[in-house]
Amino acid sequence: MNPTMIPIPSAWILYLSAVLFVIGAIGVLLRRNGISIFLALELMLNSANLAFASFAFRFAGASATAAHALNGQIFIFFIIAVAAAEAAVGLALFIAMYRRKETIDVDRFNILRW
Amino acid sequence: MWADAIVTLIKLAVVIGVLLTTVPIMVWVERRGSALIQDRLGPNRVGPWGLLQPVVDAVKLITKENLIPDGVDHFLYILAPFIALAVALSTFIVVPFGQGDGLTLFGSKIHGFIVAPDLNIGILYIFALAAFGVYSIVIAGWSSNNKYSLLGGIRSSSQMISYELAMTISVVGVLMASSSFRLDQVVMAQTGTWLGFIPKWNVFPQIIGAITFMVAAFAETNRLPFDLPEAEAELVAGYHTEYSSMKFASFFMAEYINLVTSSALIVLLFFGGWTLPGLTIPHGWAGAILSLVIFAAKVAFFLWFFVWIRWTLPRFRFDQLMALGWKVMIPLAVVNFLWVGVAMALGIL
Amino acid sequence: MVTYVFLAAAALAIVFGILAIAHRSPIINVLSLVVVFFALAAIYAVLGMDFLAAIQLIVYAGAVLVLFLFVIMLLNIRSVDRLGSGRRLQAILGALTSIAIGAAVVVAIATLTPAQGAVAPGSQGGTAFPIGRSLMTTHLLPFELVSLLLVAALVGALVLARKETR
Amino acid sequence: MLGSLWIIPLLPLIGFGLNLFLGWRKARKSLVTIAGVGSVGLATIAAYWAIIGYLEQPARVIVERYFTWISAGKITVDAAFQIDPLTVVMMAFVTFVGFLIHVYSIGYMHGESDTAYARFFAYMNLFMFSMLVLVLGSSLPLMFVGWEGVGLCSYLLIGFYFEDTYCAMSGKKAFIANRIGDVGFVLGIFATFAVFGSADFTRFLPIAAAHPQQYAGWATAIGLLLFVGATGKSAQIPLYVWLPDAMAGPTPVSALIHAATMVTAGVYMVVRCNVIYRIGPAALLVVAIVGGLTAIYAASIAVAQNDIKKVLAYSTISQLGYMFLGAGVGAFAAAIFHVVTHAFFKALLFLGAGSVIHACSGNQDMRTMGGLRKVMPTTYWTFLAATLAISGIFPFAGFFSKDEILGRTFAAGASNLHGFGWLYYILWFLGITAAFITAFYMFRLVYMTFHGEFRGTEEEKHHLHESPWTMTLPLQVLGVLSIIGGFIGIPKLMTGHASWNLIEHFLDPVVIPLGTGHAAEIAAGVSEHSAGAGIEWLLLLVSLSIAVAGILVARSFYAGEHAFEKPARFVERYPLLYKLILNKYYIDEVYDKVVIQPLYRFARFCWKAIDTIIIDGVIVNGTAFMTELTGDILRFLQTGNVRNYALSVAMGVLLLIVILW
Repeated sequence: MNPTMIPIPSAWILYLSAVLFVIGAIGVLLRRNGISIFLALELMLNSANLAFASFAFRFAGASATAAHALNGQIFIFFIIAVAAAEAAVGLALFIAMYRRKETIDVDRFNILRW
Repeated sequence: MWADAIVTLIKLAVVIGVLLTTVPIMVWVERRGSALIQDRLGPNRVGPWGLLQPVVDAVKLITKENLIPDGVDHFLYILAPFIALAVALSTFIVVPFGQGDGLTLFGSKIHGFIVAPDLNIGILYIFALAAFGVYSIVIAGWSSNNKYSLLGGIRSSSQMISYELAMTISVVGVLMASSSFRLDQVVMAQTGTWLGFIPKWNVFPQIIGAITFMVAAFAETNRLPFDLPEAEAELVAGYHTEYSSMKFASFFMAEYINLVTSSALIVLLFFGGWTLPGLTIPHGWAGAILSLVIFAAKVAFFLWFFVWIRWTLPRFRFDQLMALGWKVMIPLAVVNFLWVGVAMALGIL
Repeated sequence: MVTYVFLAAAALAIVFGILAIAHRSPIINVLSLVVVFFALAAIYAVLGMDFLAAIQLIVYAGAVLVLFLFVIMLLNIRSVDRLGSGRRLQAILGALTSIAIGAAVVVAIATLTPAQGAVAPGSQGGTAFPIGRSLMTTHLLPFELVSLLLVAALVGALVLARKETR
Repeated sequence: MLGSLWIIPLLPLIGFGLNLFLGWRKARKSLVTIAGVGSVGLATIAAYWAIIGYLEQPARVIVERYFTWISAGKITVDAAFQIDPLTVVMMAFVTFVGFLIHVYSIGYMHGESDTAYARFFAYMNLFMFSMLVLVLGSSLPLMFVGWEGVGLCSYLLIGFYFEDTYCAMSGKKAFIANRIGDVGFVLGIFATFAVFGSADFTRFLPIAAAHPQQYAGWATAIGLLLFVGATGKSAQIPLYVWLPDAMAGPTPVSALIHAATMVTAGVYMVVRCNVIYRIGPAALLVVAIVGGLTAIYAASIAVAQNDIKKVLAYSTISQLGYMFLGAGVGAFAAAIFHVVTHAFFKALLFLGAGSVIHACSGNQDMRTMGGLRKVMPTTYWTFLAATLAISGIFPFAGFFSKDEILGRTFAAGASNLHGFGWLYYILWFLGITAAFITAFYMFRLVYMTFHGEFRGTEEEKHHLHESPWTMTLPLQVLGVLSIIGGFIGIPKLMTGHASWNLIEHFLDPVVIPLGTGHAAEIAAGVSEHSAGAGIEWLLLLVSLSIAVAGILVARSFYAGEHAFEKPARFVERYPLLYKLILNKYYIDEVYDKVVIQPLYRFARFCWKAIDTIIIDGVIVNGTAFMTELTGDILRFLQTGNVRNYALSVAMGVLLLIVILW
């Protein structure tokens, strides 16, 4: 029962996830608006999911570790759940921030400084 | 490999053709039905009993001036209706409308009367696309730069999200019974009868699940009594206030196609699809056509049922609507879900 | 043929990814992110992880981003700053660092031995069944913990976003 | 009593406990006397009982082990007492003289308050306990316990009148000087453990004796280290300065501790470890040289002292010099013999001086005394007997023991011991001149206090009286002992029978014969070989005539009608020399300048330079300053801008990747 092979080389998927990660990181570091930062963050999370998927996909190919191929998918499942929870709390936070300062421009919240 | 492609294309063409033709029929049925319920005549000028009225409406809408109000977020404004139509159409590829496995057309096997035969996440696909439906409404509301449409958009999306939850949980009971996402498997699980005369449809053991699913279906398609967002009295026309001509038409069509899909789902999940008690569908083309006819009859009944309900029940207030959704529908769905679990564990089901 | 699907989806994801972080209007950002998630779901499906694709669409595209849309509409953010505006140095440094990280990861990937992937065995009838079983057996604890986490997030969100009634 | 030697030291310890309790409860003097003197009396009886038991077969070593006191790795030290000829001799005179002095101090200390009286006897009992432990102890550490105990008691008793700052200071001085010596002693103990693996006399001495060459080098080192302790305890050249000031304590204390027992501990230690000193000849030589020099040096100072107790203190130092000289030339039996005889007449001299001071109501300056012969006949006659003994006049004890030592020194010179014959001749010459000076200053003392007219105030004159019987009885007993004490060590020369020289014969087993190799001859050469009968007779006559000459010179200086003219003229002719001797060669001042001041300066330097500047300044305040500085610098990192933090996080991740990879 050898698994049905799929002709996509797994390395390409990893490259895609790396690119997505970079785009997400640039989004997080360069945007000033809280919500856009959050969006970019979701993108980074998804790139991580993709990386997991690619490794699950790779291992599914190698018969030795085929049994654990599912673990990769299950982990993505949990990441999605966590991301959802995080988004909920984050957005609630932004609403509270907005209520306080009428803006969610991150640079305006700098009371923490010296 | 090419044969499959052609077969799928033919199926696709058939499905879209059927759907698009049912829309004017439904419009007509709607108008005549509402007239019948409200004891008035309804359209009868154009064509016999007003049959051509929908065609005339269509022509009217298409020829109207494609008006785009200024201050509107141009790109989104145009995008919204297309999303609605695309989502509505593409949900149907998973719906099997007849028992057609083993049939061959021009020498190549058509894998049953279903557009995407072995997509084994069937119902999940439908829920995914249902989720996308929300986007069209939200964007429409947002981009038409109008307070009423914005409010309408937000209200309808929150309504759809809460009822989507209820719908999903109620369906889980059915999936447990048929232990597969694929709708044709669900139908297969409902063949045969108990004690000779009661057909093994899911509706009888899971009556609560069936009711919650139907109510949720009403909410999903924004049909009365849940059509608060585009209620004329309340928010002018809800999210598609600013839309006119072809854009409005596509919203209108999307709504009716969703209606057809929902009723098809109700039939498939709870009323045994194309099975009738005591009747075994013979193989081959004759059996296929027979199953198609039975399935169509049931769907037609439920289409009428939607129209019938629309013109009898009064509209919910928004907070009642949300309260019903969260505090009644979801608990009921969970109860049904538990009941099915226990029943299966005890071997009743 | 499958690789073409993958390449198309990848291109789609990258283009809309850039759009998702660059565009000034948050709505466009969210929508382009929806398209990215759609593309990712397509990739998962191609890789044989159909249940995951469905979940990705339902949960991510269907629920999380709708939430984002909600908040954007609630806060009525018409348009937002340009990418990298304000604190010039910070922007440049940020871009450089992320690109450097990306480069490092890419180099690391390059060292990986190329291997041919495959559909997870035993998932011929769809990956839903095996995932469901393992969730309920081997991965029961994380499953319960995640449920706990979600409840906590729910309560948290409520408390934070509630209007100060007192 | 042989089976349980531990009773002997235990009795004075119980006495000490009782007295403390009585002192605390402010009990009557009579109770304290019973407890104090009674316990020492019982101890003496127990000691003599053990001695008699032992004498059935003398010349054997009995070791009684009670419990393991220290066990650390390979090293184990048992609490064990040992009895052998040397212990017998020491125990005999320590307990007997101690008891007599306790009886004497009943009368002497009568004037004190009840609590002080009790405190005095408590300390005296504690001293007896420590001395007995020192003598009975069968290993160096146990002996060290006694060693420290006696040091402590000497401090407590010297500083008995602690209200008077001078007494307190001299107590402290005595203790510190002893401690300095003890450092050497402790190092010696450690060295013994290191080299021999055990410090029990019955173990490490035989090992050393068995192969002398192998341990020669180490033995010299250990010998010298232990001798440093001895100089501290027995007041020899470098560390003797505390003894003259120790006279600040009550006189019975000076008699017991600073004449008879404690100061002889050093000599006992050297004789006990004679094997170590014999296989390490250099150490023995040092002992002899230090002994000789101290004898002549202390005697020269005693000549010019006017305080009666100071004279006796310096005379004790000089007599101890003799004992170490005797031990130094290998005549261990002679050294112990002199220890015993010295204990008798020196205790008597001190007690006599005590009753004189008692009579002159506390005045110690001889210049204001005189003519006490008529008033205190018993004190005078016993004092005279002791003076004759110390000067070495024929029938008295001093003659035999001192002459024995001088004889042996001369014999060592003759037999060119260790190749340093000429050195021993010089030491013998020093010994003889010291004997002459001893005779001179002793009779100077007698004439100034007992002969001539009373030079004190009228009021003192009325007060003069003979001491009560409790004081004079011990004087008489010690007087008899000073006279007949010499005969226990009568040389073969006079009697023709070696066996009659009891003490010589008795102490032979202590001097373990050495193993093979050249060391054996040295030992043999020293003990038997003497310079032939003729020379011995000559030596006897020489020392006797020297003593008589000393007495005559003293008489001409200090007795008769024109007494005190000659000394006055001497002072005019050599004022410088006189002042030098009077002020004890300014040794205290020299020590002060050479040792104490630099020490203070170094301490102040440590305090000012190291402590304040380096420790406080650099380390403590320095770190505080550094933290504050870095705090200030780092403060600017916290810009408060969320995106900065995000950036730094990203950079961190990058760094991490680079590093991990």
